[in-house]
Amino acid sequence: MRRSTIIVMAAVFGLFILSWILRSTSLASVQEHYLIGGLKVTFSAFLTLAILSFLYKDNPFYKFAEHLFVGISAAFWMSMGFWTTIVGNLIPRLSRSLSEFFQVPYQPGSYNFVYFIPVILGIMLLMRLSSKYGWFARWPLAFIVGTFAGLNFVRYLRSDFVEQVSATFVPLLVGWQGVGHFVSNFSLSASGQFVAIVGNWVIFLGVICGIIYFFFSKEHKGAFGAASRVGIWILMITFGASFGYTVMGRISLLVGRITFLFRDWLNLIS
Amino acid sequence: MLDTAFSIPLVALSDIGRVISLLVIGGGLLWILIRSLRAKEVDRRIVFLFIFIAVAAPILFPITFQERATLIVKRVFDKVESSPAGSKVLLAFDFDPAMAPEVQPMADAFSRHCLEKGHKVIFMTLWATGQALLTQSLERVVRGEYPDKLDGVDYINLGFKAGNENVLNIIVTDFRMMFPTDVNGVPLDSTSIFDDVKSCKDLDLIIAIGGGKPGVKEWVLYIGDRVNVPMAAGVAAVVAPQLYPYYPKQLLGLLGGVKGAAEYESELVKWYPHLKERGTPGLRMMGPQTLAHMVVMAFIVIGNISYFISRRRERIQ
Amino acid sequence: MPSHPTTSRPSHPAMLLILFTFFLLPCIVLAQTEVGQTNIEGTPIVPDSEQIVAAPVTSLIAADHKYDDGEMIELSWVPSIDDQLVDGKVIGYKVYRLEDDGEPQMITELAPGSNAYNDQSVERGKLYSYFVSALSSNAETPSVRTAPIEPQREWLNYELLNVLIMALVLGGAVIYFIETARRGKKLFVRKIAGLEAVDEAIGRATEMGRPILFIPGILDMDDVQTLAALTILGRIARIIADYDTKIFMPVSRSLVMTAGRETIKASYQAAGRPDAYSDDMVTYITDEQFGYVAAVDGIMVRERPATVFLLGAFFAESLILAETGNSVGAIQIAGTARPAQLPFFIAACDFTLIGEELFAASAYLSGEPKQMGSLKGQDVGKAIAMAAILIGILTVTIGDSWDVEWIQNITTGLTEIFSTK
Amino acid sequence: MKRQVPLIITFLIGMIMIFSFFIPPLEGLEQTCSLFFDVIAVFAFFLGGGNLMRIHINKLRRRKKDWGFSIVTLGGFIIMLAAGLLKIGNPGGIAASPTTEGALLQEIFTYVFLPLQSTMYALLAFFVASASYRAFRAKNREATILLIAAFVILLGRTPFGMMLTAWIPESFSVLQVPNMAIWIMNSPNLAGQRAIMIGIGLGVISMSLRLILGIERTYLGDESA
Repeated sequence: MRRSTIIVMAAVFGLFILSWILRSTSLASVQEHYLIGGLKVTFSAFLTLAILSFLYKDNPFYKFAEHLFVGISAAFWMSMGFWTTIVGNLIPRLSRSLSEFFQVPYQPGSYNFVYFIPVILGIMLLMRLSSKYGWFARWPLAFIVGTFAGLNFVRYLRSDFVEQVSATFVPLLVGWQGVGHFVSNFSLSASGQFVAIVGNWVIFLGVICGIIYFFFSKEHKGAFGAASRVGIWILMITFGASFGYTVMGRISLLVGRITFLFRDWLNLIS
Repeated sequence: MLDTAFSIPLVALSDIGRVISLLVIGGGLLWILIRSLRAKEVDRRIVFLFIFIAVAAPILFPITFQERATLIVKRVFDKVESSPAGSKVLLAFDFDPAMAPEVQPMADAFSRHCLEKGHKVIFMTLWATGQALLTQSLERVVRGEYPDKLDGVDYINLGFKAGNENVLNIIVTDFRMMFPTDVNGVPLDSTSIFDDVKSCKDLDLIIAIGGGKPGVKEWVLYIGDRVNVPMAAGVAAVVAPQLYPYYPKQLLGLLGGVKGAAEYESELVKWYPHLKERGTPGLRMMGPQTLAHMVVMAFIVIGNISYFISRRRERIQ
Repeated sequence: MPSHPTTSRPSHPAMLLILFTFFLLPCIVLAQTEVGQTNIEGTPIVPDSEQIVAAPVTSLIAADHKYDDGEMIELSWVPSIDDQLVDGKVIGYKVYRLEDDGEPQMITELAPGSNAYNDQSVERGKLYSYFVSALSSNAETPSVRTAPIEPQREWLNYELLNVLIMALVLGGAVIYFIETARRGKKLFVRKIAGLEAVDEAIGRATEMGRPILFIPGILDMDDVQTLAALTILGRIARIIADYDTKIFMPVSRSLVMTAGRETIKASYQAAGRPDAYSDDMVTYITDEQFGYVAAVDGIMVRERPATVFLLGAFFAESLILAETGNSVGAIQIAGTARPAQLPFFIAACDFTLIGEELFAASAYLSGEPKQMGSLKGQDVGKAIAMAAILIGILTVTIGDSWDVEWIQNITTGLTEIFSTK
Repeated sequence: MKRQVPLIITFLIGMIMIFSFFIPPLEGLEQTCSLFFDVIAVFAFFLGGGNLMRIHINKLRRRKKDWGFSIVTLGGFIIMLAAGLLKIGNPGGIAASPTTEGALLQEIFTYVFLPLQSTMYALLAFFVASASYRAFRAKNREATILLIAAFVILLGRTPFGMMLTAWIPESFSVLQVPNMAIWIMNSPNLAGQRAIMIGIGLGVISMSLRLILGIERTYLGDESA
């Protein structure tokens, strides 16, 4: 390790220990375990800053945070899955004594033996860890793919195809009251006929041209090509709108983090 | 509580702070613009720094704006408001800590509104990381602010189950098959809130709060379209545009991002003024949001200016 | 269920078939299902004179819930005339049930103003009859009893018949064109911009001697986008094996790791270079979205790939990955069917497969008949959608503006076919 | 055995799932399959944990680059796993929810997991800005359209949009920026989203069908294995 690296590391650690001491003293009047309380907040702040430091460039602090994150998150998912599904849903159906051990209400049933099937499939999945019997893992894989292919087939058909088609049946003339009325009111309110009618025309043409853009088996030229070009424009408006709409959400995440640093760690705001 | 003698210089201080930060941001942008006019790109780290300042400054020196509920938000509010007391409302907390700053304000507003109205609330989540958040927010909002509401009677926490949309696929016909007990191991049969609730069909309103997958889309696909129960949603801004096709037929209303939350909060404090003291995080967040928005827009403009200038130079050469 | 008048004249025989099956069959089925009507013999209990007596509920009907496995009976009634908000005598209702003519048992208590209840605690093969009591502060007035009714099991959910028919039509079209293509008929697929660049992008990595990074999204094997990404991976890995470039694929699901290894291994074998394959090419990181992103970002800045493929289901990480990839100077080819992330890919990557293009890409790359055929089948679906939208919009417009009844009927019919609630 | 059985399983399960959607008596079967899947999904988490251990132990053993950090990963993994599976420090004992306040799992979640995850997510705010500066340029007609739409929505979501165009009379209110933003969301955005949705829907449908019928089988690897 280079000397400058060691100096930087030492300085950072020094600062965080200082922050720990300061934070603990300020917590001393409120908390019993103020030393631990101070350490927890300081460590959180350290991790927050370690990730943010990646914006400058890759560094050992980021690497530390990254590797810690990977380890902790994998274990978190395992623990939650074990307690909620294995203990919560499987054991009550399989064994009375285990149910008593884990203190979950046993659910007797004459067909409960079928719940051994997922256990067997699950164990086959774990065989993937062995290189010799790894191919057993294809069975549960096939089960999962089959389940979701089936589920998705009907649900997408219904909600994203069938329902969307009928939702597009919009009138191209909304309560037509003559040209004078049409061109005199450009408001977004219910009385603004122009906006409503143009909006529906845009929906009509937009959906049709958009679908034409996704037509793969016909060459996009001539009138078809023109429609497909309009389609991509509509898609671009959609993407632009999505982007604009999203920026705000992304900013709020940073607001959350900075608020944590200023309030919980540095005590700058209340 | 601050003394009046103290608060005057503090107000002045935050005013000065606001002015200084605006000057820093404005001046900096001008500097970047001038650099761009000379066809020099700025390093992305400088862009990062600007966003940081634009967000941090209004947090230190708060700026607030007024909000008014738009129709798509108002419809959700009106539905909760007009349902008779005792209606069974399901609140799905399908988000993780990362998304929480954006959608937690909505979740809090929905919880408060439902409890104020005397609805019976069922909490659940499809995200493993959501359960820990759900625990925290029940502790804070439900047990902290409404201590007289009873677990199992006025509200219940079903917690998390693994399986994503599969969980929905089961509770659409039977809650107890998926959730034999609530999160604390209490059998559903022994709770009065589940007395005449067998499946999602028996609910009066479903509000899904989310932003990822599984999220609101899965709720619409697996529950909303299958049962005749009105459904509303609060989502992270990023997914709101793609949920618009579901409104108003499949979703009665939609809160998109912090702005949606701020609009809902403004409506909520208008009807229930005492909720104002409990905090309006959505409204408060609009300050930093607005400033950061302006910076992002400025960057788009500057980026394009520098693009056109460099293109013209190329053409001349 | 509104019956469909005969005034509409669908021109296509398929349409006629759809209309027939969808409207006529349910009517027949509806006519057959039994409804337990109010039994006139029921006599109300005569109460004491001091008691506050509320009038009983009337028109109590018990009916089998349609299209289920015999799990529910629906009760509906007209509330008591004394059930009013102000000065109403009724404080609630009790629902009683008699199982196989046994003793009445209260099954639920409802608030004033209620006029319906779904009994879901019934079993097939038993007869149930019901009565509802109006409660006043100190008395109960039962209604007449319904005739016994048995919950029915239905074998087909006719409410979803239109979806079933659509499934058959679309499925049939896909299978038909796959068969056509297999028999050797050449099918056309339009150019997909992003894919033209695949060869070049791989070539670039080879020239620069830097690795290729393949990110298959963050969802599991249960998402079709992941499967589409793996199919494309199969083609890409084949080219990579030929070029002898390094490929690296960090994944966030262990099943995807399994499948990814199988896929790449198969491609290397097909290219005749099984020795060049190693399991290290595909690594599992963590199931946690941002833990995965943190690690992949780290990999990007440390390995500095020349080419990055971001194909599959992406969420918030899309822009984090794409911007980091851009900052290390990689050529990036992205594709997802998540509309929310497309703008970021379009902005930050060099080429983007938009939505369905991701699914079409594997067909385009492979040129296999089965894939081409299914693309053609999908286009049939699009044609159906477009035709329906066109007719629907025209008839809605004409029907609304000029009040032509038979045109309005076409609209209603079409809406029925394309809606499920 | 290695290839045929998986294909048969996919076909059978897929068909059950499709038909149970239309045939009420099969609903129970569909739900049992769903529950099976949930259990298998948990085993997949375990497989993930196993793989993680294997990869990092390998790295340690072979002293690969940055092997020291593998200790961090393994340490974090083992501590969290113990905290979670043994419910260490859970005030409610074995019956309580694993995320009860005060449990070690919940503590690590709040003070380690949460800051890491939310900060990683918050990086997006920075990348949105750098992408706006670098990538949102009017290079061609498509990019220009995207840019304009994004700009109008951005402006419409801030109070400045209102301030700038408040002078526009009510009868032209669609030209006020916030209203323009709403109109874009409700009309062209909706149209585009719907077109994408229908396309993807069909893509999913045909892909699912190919999987169920065993036409698509890349995910199983190729014939030879």
